[in-house]
Amino acid sequence: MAGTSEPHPPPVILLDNLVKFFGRFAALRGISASFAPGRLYVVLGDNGAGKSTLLRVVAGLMEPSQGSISLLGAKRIREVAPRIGYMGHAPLLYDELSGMENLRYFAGLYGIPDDEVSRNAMRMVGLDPDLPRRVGQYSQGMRQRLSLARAVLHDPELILLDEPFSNVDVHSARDMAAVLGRVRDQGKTIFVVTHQAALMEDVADEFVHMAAGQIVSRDEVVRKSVNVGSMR
Amino acid sequence: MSSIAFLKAAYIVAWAAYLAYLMRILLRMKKVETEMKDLERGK
Amino acid sequence: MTTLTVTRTTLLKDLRMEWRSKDAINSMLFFALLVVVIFSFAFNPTAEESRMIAGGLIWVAFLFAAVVALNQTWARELRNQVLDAYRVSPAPPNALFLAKAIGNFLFVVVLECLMTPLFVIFYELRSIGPVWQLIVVALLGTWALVVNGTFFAALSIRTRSREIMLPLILFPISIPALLGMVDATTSILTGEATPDFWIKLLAVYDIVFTAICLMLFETVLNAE
Amino acid sequence: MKRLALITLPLTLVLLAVSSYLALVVAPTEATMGDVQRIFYYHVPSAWVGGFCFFINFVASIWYLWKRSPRSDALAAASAEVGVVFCAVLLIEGTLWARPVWGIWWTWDARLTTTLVLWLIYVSYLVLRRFSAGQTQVMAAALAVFAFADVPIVYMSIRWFRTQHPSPVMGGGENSGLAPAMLQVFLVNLALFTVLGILFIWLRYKLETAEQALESAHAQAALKGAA
Repeated sequence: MAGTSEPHPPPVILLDNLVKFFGRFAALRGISASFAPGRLYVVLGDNGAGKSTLLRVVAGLMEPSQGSISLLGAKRIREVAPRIGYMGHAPLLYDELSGMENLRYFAGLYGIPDDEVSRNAMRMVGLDPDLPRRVGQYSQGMRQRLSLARAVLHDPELILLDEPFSNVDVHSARDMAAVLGRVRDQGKTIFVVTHQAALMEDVADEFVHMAAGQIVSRDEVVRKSVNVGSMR
Repeated sequence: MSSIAFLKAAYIVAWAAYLAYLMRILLRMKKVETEMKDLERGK
Repeated sequence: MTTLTVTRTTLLKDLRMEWRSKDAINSMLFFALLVVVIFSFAFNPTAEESRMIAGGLIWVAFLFAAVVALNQTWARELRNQVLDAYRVSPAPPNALFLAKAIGNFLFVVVLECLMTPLFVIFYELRSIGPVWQLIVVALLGTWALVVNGTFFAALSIRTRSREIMLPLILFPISIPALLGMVDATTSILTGEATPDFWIKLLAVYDIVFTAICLMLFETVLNAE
Repeated sequence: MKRLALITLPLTLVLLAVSSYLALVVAPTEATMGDVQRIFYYHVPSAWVGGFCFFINFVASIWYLWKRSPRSDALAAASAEVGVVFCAVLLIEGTLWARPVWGIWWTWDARLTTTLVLWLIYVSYLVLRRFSAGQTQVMAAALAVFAFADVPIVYMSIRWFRTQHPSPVMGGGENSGLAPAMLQVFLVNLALFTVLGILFIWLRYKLETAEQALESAHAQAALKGAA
């Protein structure tokens, strides 16, 4: 791993008693936690455990009802928005546009005028930048790959992924997991919410278990050696 | 029709509307208070 | 990355998507056509009478048609939840609002250009006052409807039965603008009065409400 | 609730009774319009209270957008609803006055029309509050700003609208040459109605905060339970 000589690098995410209500329902029930940089966290839990809500709050899409959050050293998430990548449960892509048209538009939102950035992002997830097909005609696996490309397009330090492998065939999912591992190795912090823990076993640094709106346990993965075997 | 009828109607409308509105608020208040008590007792 | 650049790219993206699907413009056009036809059944005026009522008919028809387009404003952003991708980006929220408002403005102006000849034919309309004034009124009035409509469509995203919510909150607030458009149009068509007051009123309305929309849009967009 | 009813119910009855007595018995009969003119003592104070409510709604909404305090949202909700009630009574009284004096139920007169439009706007505000799914307070506060900004524009446009199309009959202006005895009754009634309006807003505000407290009690219960 990259040389983090000091024992406790400042946390990327610091959550203090985070609570989120939807009407009378408490989706997050007092989460306090801190997460170190350069690691790949896999968030597990049943439906309704609050995984997606947590991700949305961290991404700045939702205001927490109580508690505070500090992201990359900032209190206001908008200030650090360019350094965060978010991939939602839905694809977050326009069906009527082609893959490159989508990426080009989103790159524009981050002030990236260079087409090559978008092309590289597509290649990284194993898609052909010159594919003229519109996203509406993509297969589910291709959509998820493109969605991942959109999330990491602007080279964010913190990447939040909500169910990136849903409806994706095993082969594609393994590819995507490997991509995530490589991105982590570049020193990025990654959160993956998923049901398919097995897919992430080779690359995860820590499993975070959630239940009923709280973090119930965190299991660090002891890496036997540098993960040579998992990279085909 | 005599104009007095209109005068009466106007005053009746005003009284009825204000009192009905008052009663509505009070009844809703009662409902909220009962529900609050139920909630506290349930704990 | 300025507001204007993002506004431009977002607007171009919307126009390209609209060009490919033609959802909004087609439904809006057909709807307006229906309204014109039904109105001309319901009222069968002489050329003289039609000058008196045309202002009202035209603008009510355009208002209803505009609501059809406005309701679709955010539909595309909600499908696949693409709006979230905009919201997590550092792009200014007002750029999104301006792009949507300008897009709707263009749609409704196109609709007006296509529909006005029909009104002229069905109602034997001929303006006695200067036609350029009609164009000024149309542009100011359309922006008045569209700027608030775009904002209220965004408000309606977070309501139940959102399609019906939009006209319910848009129409009452738009009454002075509608009154201005109708009266100005009638006074120009009949040539009996000057529309100056109404043009000024529409201009004030546009400025006031554009300012309020830009002040409040970020709050509304990020409320979740 | 019992305590509130014991305060508000008698107070409301007294306010209504005193103002009615003053208007119907104490005030002298007006020469041209006769007894029907007595609607005026209820009508104009209702209008004043309605306007006052909408102003409170605006201030509370701005305050909410700035500070995000749930109390100011409660005040905004309360004042809008009370304003709509007073406005509704105002409109009905207006038609009941117009029929004998002007010979018609309704005319697109500047004041009537402005009131009607105002009423429509704030009804739509209440509809938005009822139908919104989450984030009601922000949405409502935003709409309140639009509503209040619309008021002067509505007033200007309708005044112009009316002068261009003169309404069929106009009774001599309501305020023209009010006798001192009438003026006294009018001013006292204005004060009484203001108290009534504030009482209603206060009570409705109490209800809104009680409902907020209930919601948050439910939420806190959900937070603690089932762990």
